[in-house]
Amino acid sequence: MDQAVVAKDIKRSDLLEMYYYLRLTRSLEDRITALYRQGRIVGGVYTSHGMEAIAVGYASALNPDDVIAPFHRDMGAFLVRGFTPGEVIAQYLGKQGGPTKGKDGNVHMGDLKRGMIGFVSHLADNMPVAAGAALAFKIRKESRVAFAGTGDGGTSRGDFHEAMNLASVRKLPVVFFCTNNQYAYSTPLRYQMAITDVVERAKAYGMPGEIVDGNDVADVYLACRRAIAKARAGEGPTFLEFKTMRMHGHSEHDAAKYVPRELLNAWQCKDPIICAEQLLSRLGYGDESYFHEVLERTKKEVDIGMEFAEQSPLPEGRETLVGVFATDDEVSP
Amino acid sequence: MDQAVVAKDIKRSDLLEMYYYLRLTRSLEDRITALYRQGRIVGGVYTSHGMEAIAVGYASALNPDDVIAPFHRDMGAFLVRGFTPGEVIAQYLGKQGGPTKGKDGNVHMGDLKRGMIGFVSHLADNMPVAAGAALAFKIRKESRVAFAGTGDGGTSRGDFHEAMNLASVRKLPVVFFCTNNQYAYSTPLRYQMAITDVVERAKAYGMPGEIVDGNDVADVYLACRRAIAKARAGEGPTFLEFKTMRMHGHSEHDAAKYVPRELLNAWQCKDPIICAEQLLSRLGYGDESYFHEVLERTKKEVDIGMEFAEQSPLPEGRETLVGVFATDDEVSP
Amino acid sequence: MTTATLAQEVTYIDAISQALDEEMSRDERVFLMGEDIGAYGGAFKVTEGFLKKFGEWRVLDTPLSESGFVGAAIGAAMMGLRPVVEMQFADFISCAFDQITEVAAKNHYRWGAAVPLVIRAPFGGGVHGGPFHSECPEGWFFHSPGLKIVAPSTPYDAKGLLKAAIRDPNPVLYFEHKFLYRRIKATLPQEDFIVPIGKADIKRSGGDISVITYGAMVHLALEAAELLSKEGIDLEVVDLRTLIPLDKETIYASVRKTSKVILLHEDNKTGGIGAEISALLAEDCFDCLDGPILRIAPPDTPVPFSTPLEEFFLPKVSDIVAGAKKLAVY
Amino acid sequence: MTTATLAQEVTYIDAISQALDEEMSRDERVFLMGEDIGAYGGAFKVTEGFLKKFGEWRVLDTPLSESGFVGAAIGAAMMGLRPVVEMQFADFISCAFDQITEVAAKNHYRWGAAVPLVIRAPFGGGVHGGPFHSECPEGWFFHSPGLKIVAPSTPYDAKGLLKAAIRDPNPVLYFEHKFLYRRIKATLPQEDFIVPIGKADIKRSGGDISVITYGAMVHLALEAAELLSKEGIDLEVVDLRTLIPLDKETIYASVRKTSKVILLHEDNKTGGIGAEISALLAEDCFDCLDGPILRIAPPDTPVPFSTPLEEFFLPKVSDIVAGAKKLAVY
Ligand SMILES: Cc1ncc(C[n+]2csc(CCOP(=O)(O)OP(=O)(O)O)c2C)c(N)n1
Ligand SMILES: Cc1ncc(C[n+]2csc(CCOP(=O)(O)OP(=O)(O)O)c2C)c(N)n1
Ligand SMILES: [Mg+2]
Ligand SMILES: [Mg+2]
Repeated sequence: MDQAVVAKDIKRSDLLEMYYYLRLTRSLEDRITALYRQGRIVGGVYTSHGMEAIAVGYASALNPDDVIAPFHRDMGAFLVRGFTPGEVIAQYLGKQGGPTKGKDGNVHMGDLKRGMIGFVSHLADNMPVAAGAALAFKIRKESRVAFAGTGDGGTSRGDFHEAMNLASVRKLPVVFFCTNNQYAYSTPLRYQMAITDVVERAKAYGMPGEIVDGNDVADVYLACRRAIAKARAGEGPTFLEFKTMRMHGHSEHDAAKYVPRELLNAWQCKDPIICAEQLLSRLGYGDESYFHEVLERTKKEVDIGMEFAEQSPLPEGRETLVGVFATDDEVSP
Repeated sequence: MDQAVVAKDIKRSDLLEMYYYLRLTRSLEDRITALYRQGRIVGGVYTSHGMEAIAVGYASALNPDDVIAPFHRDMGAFLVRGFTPGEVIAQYLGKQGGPTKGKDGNVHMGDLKRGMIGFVSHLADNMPVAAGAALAFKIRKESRVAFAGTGDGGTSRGDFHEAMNLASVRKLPVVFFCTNNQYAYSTPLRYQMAITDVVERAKAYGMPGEIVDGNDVADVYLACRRAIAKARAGEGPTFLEFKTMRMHGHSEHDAAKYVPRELLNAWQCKDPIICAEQLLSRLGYGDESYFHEVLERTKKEVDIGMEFAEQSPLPEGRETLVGVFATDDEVSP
Repeated sequence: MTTATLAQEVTYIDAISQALDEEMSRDERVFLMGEDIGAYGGAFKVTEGFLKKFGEWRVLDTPLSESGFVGAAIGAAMMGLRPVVEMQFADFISCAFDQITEVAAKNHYRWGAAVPLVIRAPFGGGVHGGPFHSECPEGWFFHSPGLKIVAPSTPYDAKGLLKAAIRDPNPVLYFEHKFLYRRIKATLPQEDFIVPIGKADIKRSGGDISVITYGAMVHLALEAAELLSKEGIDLEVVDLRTLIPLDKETIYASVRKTSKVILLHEDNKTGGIGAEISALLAEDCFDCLDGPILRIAPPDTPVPFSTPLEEFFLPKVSDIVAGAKKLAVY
Repeated sequence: MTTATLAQEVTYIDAISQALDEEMSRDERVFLMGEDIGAYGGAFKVTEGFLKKFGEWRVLDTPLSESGFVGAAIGAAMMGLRPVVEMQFADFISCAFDQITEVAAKNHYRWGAAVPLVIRAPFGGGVHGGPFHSECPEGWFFHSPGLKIVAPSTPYDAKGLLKAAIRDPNPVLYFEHKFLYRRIKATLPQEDFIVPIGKADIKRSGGDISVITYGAMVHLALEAAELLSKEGIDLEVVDLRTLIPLDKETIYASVRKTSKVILLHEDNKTGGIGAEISALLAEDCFDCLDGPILRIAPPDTPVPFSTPLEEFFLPKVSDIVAGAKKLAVY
């Protein structure tokens, strides 16, 4: 991203905060990966490694009362929205201290109070849901926006289509995105769709679309800010394609031998944290020692989180029976 | 359609045959509508009135061993494929002589031996099915094509998306179409999609698309022939948008007050039978007396069909229990 | 129009319209979504006039995409609105199955988000609709914890249950029987009322055999009861009204009284709610049963189109009479 | 590799791979579709090496679109091929629900088109998968006439039933329990064999109580039977193997012998196959029942993630022991 543009359009403090969240995401997910390798996390671990800029960027571009239906690699969005590393690790460990209190695992967490819609495994299912949140804003004439997305694979599902179409017909205040990381599990893009830019999909809905460098947090942030502003102004939805690369396996059990090494190498130097540090250096907002300090700080926060999670008790078995139905007082105002 | 092109590209006998099928469709559906008004047909009657050129045109462009998954207004395709007026009326009356022997009603009939896949109410459900038929042809290296479509409304469904995408990724020998008749039941196009040409939808799949004058049987026929030839040559699927207008209500019970009269009037003079007659006259292939003769002939055929259907018995109640499962000998070779 | 509740007879379908109208007038969070519900007033005209009265943002015509608009309703519900979605026919609910079972049903359990959503589904046969316009899809949903399921048989219950469904903080599937739409009438109370979800209703009290049923079959059971009363067999007709959660108390009380049970439904026999109730009785009321538990339900086939087939398919008064006589001598 | 059937012990998952391999070698109409089944060999590696052996047109990686590829499989089946579709997890079958219930299940009844299709669905809990990777969705499908449903518990049945499913002219849902994948082994016959669809199997013969079950629960029942035999209670373990069509003959014969029944499944209690079997027994075997029909099944909740919750959720050997003791003294 052109540094002059960044200097003009992004507040220094905002950019530094984004850098912090990139680091926090990485530190937290590295810890989660380590826990997985130790056999302490059961079930799948899907990380955003190498793609952290997307969730950090878009979540930073939103207002606090906007609503996010995150994709399964959007840890950064949870952190920006105030989920603590402790909560997150507790979630992965199935502890009571996690947002779902052990009912669900890993990134399947949500909290309406913090504007986070819980992820549903069935990919793209939350896209119509986000359109509906936006519909509620429109009906109530609120100045709020919904933000939701899926992967390149997820765009092949019918719910993607139905959500895009519905949102566009009613000009709903929603921004949709696709994290195009070249693979869906082992399936390369060419077996997923007969186009090379996912953004082409937006044309079917008369929806404006934009390709964004998903590894550049500043680019993500600015593109999101534009799309969000449009949505808030009543100009309808936008579709953003974040180009990036999945640097780990599909989940941490997957060695991803099906990904050519050269491809990974090529993307390695585009690591979003490195990119962000280069940008901050060029802008004179930070230097090596500052970066180191942030790294240490986030590691420390993860350590504290780890302690919290360790101390958090496992739920009692009979908690299983609780919560199938909601009570009147639990409905959103 | 330019008459020189027609003269060059369409055999006279083929064009005359298409005219005959247009007439037969109209005569048959007029009779069915009359039966409905008399209360003799229970359930919905969805006609192709004013849209006959589409099914007649595409069915005529296909080879006999190609497979059709018709849309719910494609009576002409059944006729071209050899369904007799008698069978069709028997179907509408729930008689044993109908292709489903009373198990299902109206246009919900099919017969694999004649390459007709039975329509499923759930719109667009048969689009992936047709893609799968095409996949079978591709796997077996057969020189066959599948042809399938839905309405403007039907294109909003997820199955439309999943079928288009799958077919395009695997370059399957299938041609998809949309009969864009401006309305889905009472819902006008602008509440269905934020685009004015349904063909835009094809871009999402990197699939070539074409707008076709759905009221001009020659245009339909030639466009289909091109798309079918491409598919047969291994060049993958095409999407055809047939522009037309639903001239009756959604079904015969619907007075369609929500459609502006002027719109209907404007389309009235584009009636596909009138257009075909004009074309035939210009080409010197037919004149008023010929047209009259064909009209009378088709009416006669419908009369004969009516007699057949009247004489066909209703199924016995206990036939209900027959046919839930297939037996080994019923599987396609 | 909020005073549509005049003390005059209303049909079952009117009762549904009234409930929607009154709830929309009472609570501005309530809004409607579905195909052709706006200018057209819905395939069955339930929402005729609503567009004019409530405007296009509370009576939303949607694209033809059941999964999309059910998903959207879930999202709006989570934001605090009270969407009521119309399936044009219950049969098309299969297209929204994933959103209903995986998103709506599980959100609260998984992460605490209430989804106060109603899905209206005109269901059932007897209208010559054939396999795709006659289905009873309720059986698919018993099995998805997190959903409530109701199916009224009278105008009173239709109105009261729909209001209760709209006020419920959970996803409620509301199965309205389209055969009953214009065939039954009743005078409804002028004042606001609900029929609580989870409460069955004894539509006819009797001492010999409990016929447990719901929807259009309630009326068949009542007819059969009249016929049988002349032969000295006294049926109790239990109208479930709510399928999930089942009112075990009322069911068990009835069975304890009569000791004999017929489970009657229009849904296919295998895996219908009759199976579940039979199993509950065999578990919890075994000692008070004086005979086999009969199920009267259609065979395991799609709903056929042709009249003689559909007649064969649907349970008949004579089936109930025959079943009751068999049980009576047990 | 067609001779993968060496007389050595194979796991349940190997048995599945063998069945696919042998059927694909035997019949060139058989082909596979699913997500990541090609180069990757499938999420559980069932089709490892298949791409190389059979080529990319018989081992088709699909886009992420369950409805689309199930629909496509239906179309290919109608053209005379024998598609075997893999759901990456059974849970995602909800996305293809409409195609399965409205298209595959009804085509033959409606207009006579056979749909010889197999859908493999790795299902069940005990693997810490949480609500979306542990589901038992079979209960949704009992209720859709036109489908067959099988769920093997052993390598022998896994192989034999998959072969039978592939050769069947109808849509068959094949639920393979992922907890069993690598946990149980058996030596299989060298020669080609099938396990007929529609035949239950007495996995342990006993005189006191019939435990009717399927899938992973079979092994729990057998464990419980060992424990109880020491206390003089003799369980008969009936492995359904096929859920639709049910083998009433074998079930009834067992119940006539023992007069006491436990229905055991991992699927949610309400609306599970246990309900249906209980209802059948209460209808057809009422006179030979000597006690209530017990159901042992998880509560009506999604499958929770955290270990203590999932343990609480799943049926345990001790539940069976307790149930059997209760029934024994009845
Ligand atoms: C409907 C559905 N089918 C299958 C899966 C299993 N699955 C989980 S993630 C995944 C790949 C997703 O690819 P993509 O959308 O590109 O996201 P990525 O993981 O690459 O970030 C698959 C197939 C699923 N979650 N949902
Ligand atoms: C999934 C689904 N939802 C709803 C319906 C009810 N329905 C039948 S036809 C129709 C309108 C179809 O519009 P379009 O696709 O444009 O075809 P047209 O009837 O205009 O030719 C609707 C809503 C259906 N058949 N399938
Ligand atoms: Mg991806
Ligand atoms: Mg239309």
